[in-house]
Amino acid sequence: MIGFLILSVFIGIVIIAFASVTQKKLSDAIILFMGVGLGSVVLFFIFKAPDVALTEAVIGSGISSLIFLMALKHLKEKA
Amino acid sequence: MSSTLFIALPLLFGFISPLFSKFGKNTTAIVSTTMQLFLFLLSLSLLVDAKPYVEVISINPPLGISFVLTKVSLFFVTLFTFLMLMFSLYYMSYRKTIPYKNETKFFILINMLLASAVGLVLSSDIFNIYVFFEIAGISAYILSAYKKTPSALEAGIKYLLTGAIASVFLVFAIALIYLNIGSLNLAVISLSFEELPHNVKILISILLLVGFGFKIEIFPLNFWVSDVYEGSSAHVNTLFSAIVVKAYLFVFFHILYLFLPSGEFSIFLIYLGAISMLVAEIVALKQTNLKRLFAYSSLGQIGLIFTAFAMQNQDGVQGALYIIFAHSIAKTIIFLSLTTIGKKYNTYDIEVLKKLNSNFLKVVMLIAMLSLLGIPLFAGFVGKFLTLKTLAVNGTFLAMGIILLASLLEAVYYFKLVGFMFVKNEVKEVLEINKTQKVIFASLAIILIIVGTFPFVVSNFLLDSANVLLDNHSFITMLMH
Amino acid sequence: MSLKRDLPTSTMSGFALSASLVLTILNILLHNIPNNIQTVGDELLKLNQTEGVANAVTTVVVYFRGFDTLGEIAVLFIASLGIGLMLDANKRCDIKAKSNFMLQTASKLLFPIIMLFGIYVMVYGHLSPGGGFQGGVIVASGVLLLLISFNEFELSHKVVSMLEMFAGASYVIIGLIGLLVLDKFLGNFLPNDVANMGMLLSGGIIPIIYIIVGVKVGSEMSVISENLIKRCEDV
Amino acid sequence: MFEFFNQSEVIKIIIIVGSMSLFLVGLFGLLTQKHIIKTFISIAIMESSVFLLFIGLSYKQTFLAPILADGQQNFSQMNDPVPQAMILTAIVIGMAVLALGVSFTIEYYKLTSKTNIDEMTSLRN
Repeated sequence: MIGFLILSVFIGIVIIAFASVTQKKLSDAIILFMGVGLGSVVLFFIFKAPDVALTEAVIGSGISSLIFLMALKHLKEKA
Repeated sequence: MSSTLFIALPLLFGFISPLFSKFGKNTTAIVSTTMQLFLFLLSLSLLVDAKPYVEVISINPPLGISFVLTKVSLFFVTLFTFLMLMFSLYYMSYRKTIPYKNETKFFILINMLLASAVGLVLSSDIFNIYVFFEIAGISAYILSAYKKTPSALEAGIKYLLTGAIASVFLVFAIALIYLNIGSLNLAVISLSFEELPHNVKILISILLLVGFGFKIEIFPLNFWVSDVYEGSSAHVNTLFSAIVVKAYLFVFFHILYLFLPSGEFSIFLIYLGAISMLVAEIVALKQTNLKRLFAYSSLGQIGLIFTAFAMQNQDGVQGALYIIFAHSIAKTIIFLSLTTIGKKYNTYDIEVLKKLNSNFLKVVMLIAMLSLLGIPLFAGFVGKFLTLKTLAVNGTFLAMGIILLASLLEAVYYFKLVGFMFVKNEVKEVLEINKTQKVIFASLAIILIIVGTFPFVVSNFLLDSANVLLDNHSFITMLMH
Repeated sequence: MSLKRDLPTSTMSGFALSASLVLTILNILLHNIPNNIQTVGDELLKLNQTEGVANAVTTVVVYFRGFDTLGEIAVLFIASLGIGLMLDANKRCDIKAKSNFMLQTASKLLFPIIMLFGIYVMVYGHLSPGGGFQGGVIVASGVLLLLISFNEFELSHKVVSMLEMFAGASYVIIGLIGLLVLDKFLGNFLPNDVANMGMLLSGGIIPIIYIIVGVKVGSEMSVISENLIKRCEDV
Repeated sequence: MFEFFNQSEVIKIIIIVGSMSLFLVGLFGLLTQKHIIKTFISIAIMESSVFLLFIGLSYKQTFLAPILADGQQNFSQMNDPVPQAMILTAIVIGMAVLALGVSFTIEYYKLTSKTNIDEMTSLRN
C-alpha cells in the first residue's frame, strides 16, 4: 500500500508542479506551488522524516508561498 | 590560538551590531576595522609557526565538522584578512566624504563575507562548505545590489538567480555523495570516491563542476559576471574579484584533488581554463566601460589560475598560488583606484583615463597592470612563467599556445589603457588623494614589486603550500587519526 | 548579456534540453541505485545514546552538526538584513483598506493559540518533531496574522532587535564557552544526564541552543514579514 | 496488485523517477519562463525535488523515525538522521535566498516596472 501511496503522491505533485510553472496567471501559479509543498510534506512524512515534514510545511510551502503572495501584491500595484 | 575565531568573531560582530549605534556614529567602523586588524595579526602569528592543526567542532572527526589549518589554508586566510583590512582602511578614508546611508549593514556584510571566505577555506566537511557557500553568496548578492539603482538591482537579481541554481546542483551532488559513500567528511569521501561506479563518479563530478562553476566563473557559466561587476559599485568589486572568487577556486580544487587524486579529468580542465581565458580576453578587447573591462580581465586571470590548478602537479599549483597572490593584490589596487576615479569624475567610461591628472595614481595603476600582464620584475610574472613552463613540460602545447595568444590580447587592451593614461592632457584639475589612500596604494604596489623582484621571499612558502595541497595522505591521516 | 538570451527559449527546445539532461541523470541513477550502506548516521545514532536527546535529528542539527546551524542562522540574519535594506523602513505607509471585523476577531482569538503552539514546538524540539526553526516560523506566522488584520499594529523595533542580538550573540558565546571549557567549539559543557532522556530538562546545551535558534528565527521572520507587508508604493 | 509497489527496490525506482520528473519540471520552467517570480518558483521546485530524492533514498521501510517514542529505550532500527538534518538546513537556506530574491524583484519593479528577465537589459552593450 505504501508504495502505491508514494507513487500516487508523486504523480500528483509532478502534475501540480507542471501546472504551476506553465500557468499564465501568477497568483494561480503560487497557489499551485503551495500544493507541491503540501505533497512533499506528505512524502516526507511517509519517509519517516517528521522533522523535515514539519519544516517543509511551515517554511517550504508556508512562509515561502506567503512571501511570493506578498510580492504579488506589490507587483500588481503598478501594473 | 584557535582558527574558529576567524569565523566566530565576525559572526559575533554581526549579531551584536545593534549595540554599537548607542556609542556614536563611528563605533561600527572602528570596531570592525579593529577586529579585522586583530584577525590579520592572528593569522600572521599563526604563520610564524605554521603547524598543521585540526580544530574540532562539537565532536571528533570524521563524524563531526572540523577545521583544518594547514600551510595552504593559512596562506589564503592571511591573504583574505590582509586584503579585507586594506579594503576597510580604504573605506574608512573614503566614507569621510561620502558616507553610506546604512553603514552598519555594510560593515556586517563585509565581515560576513570574510567569515565565509575563511570558512570555505578551512572547513573539511562538504555540507559545511555548502553552508559557507551560501553565506558568501547571499552577502555578495546584497553587496552587489547595495546602491539600489536599477542597474545595481539588476546585477543583484542576476547574481542571485545564478547562485540559487548553482546551490541546487551543489546540494544534488552532496546528496549523491552521501547516498553512495555515507559520509560528509572530505577525508572519508576521498578514501572511497575513486571506487565508485564510473558513471556515478562522472555524474557527481559534473554536478560539482556545475555547482561550483557558476561561482568560480568558468566558461561557459560566467555569462553573468560582467553584468554583476558593471552593476555593482567599484569598491565592492574589489571584494568579489580579490576574495570571493579566490575562496571558491581554492575550495573547488581542494575538493577535486581529494576526490580525484589520479587527475582523471585533468586535460579537460586544462583546456576549459585556457578557453575561458581566451574567450574572456577576446570579449574584453571591445569593452568601453572600465568596470566591465576589468571584469573580463578577472575572468581571463581566473581561466589562467584554473589551468594552472588543473595540472595537478607541484609546479602548476605553485604557479596558481603565485597568480592568486599577485592577481588579488593587483585587482585590489585597480578597483580601489577606480573607486577614487569614479567618485571624482562620476563615470567609468574608458575615456575618463585621459582626464586623469594624478601621477601617483597613474604609476600605481601602471604597476598593477604590468603585474597583471606578467611583465618581469612584477609579481604576476613568476606565476605566469611557472604555469607556462609546466604546461610545456607536460606537453600540452596547444593549451600553452592558447594562453600565450590570450596574454597577447590582454597586452593589447592594457597598453591601450596605459596609452590613455599617459596621453598628454590639458586638464589642470588635480585629483587629490588623501594620505591613507596613498599609503594603502603604495604598500600594495610595493608588495607587488618586492615579490616580483625577489620571488624567493615567498617561493619556499608557496612551494610548501602546493605540496600540502597535493598531499592527500597527510590530510586524511590528520582527520582520521 | 541577458541571462537567457544565449539559451534556447522556445518551449519545445527548452523541453528537449531539460529532458535530455534529466534523462541522462535518471539513466545513471537507475543503473546505480544507492544501496543501504553503512553511513556516518548509524554511528551518530549510537553516539546519540550516550550524548544526545530523544530526538536524534535535533541532536544532529544542534550538536553534532551545530556549526551548520550557526551558519544557517547567519544566512537568515543576512537575508533579513538585506530585505530590510531593500524595502526601506523609511518608506512605510499605512494600508488604506481596513480589514474586516471577522478577521480581526478571529485573529484576536487565534493569536494566543498560535503563539502557544509555536513556543511548544520550540521548547519540545529535543523530545518531539519540531524545534527552533519550525517553532520560530510558527511564532512569526502569528505575528504575520496580526500584521494583516490590524493596520495600526507595529513591531517594537527596539525589542525585536534586542531579541535578535541577544539570541545570535548567545549562540556564539555558548560556542566560545565550549571552546574554553572542552577545547571544542560548541562542545556540550553542561551535564547531560542520559538517564533522564525524554524529560524536558535533559540534553545539556541542546535544548537551550534550540530555543535560542527559535527566538532568532522568530524575530528575523517577523521582521521579514513586516518589511514585506508594510512597504508601500513610492509617492 | 499493491504488493508489487511495496518492494523496496520498486519504491526506490518510484522515488528516483518521481523526483527526477519533478526536477525536469523545474528545469523546464527555469528555461522557458520569463517572469522573475516564476523563475524563483521553478528553482524552488528543483530544490524540493532534490530534497525528496535525498530523503527518499535514505529511507528504510522497516525502520522507525529517528525519534524516541514512548516505551523505546535505544536508538536501533532507526532511519538515518543526518540527511534529515541536512535537508532541514537546506530548506531554511533556500527559503532565505528566495525571500531575498523576492525583495530585490519588488524594488526593481518599483523602479523600472519590469518583471521579465528578457527585459533586464540595462547592463548590456
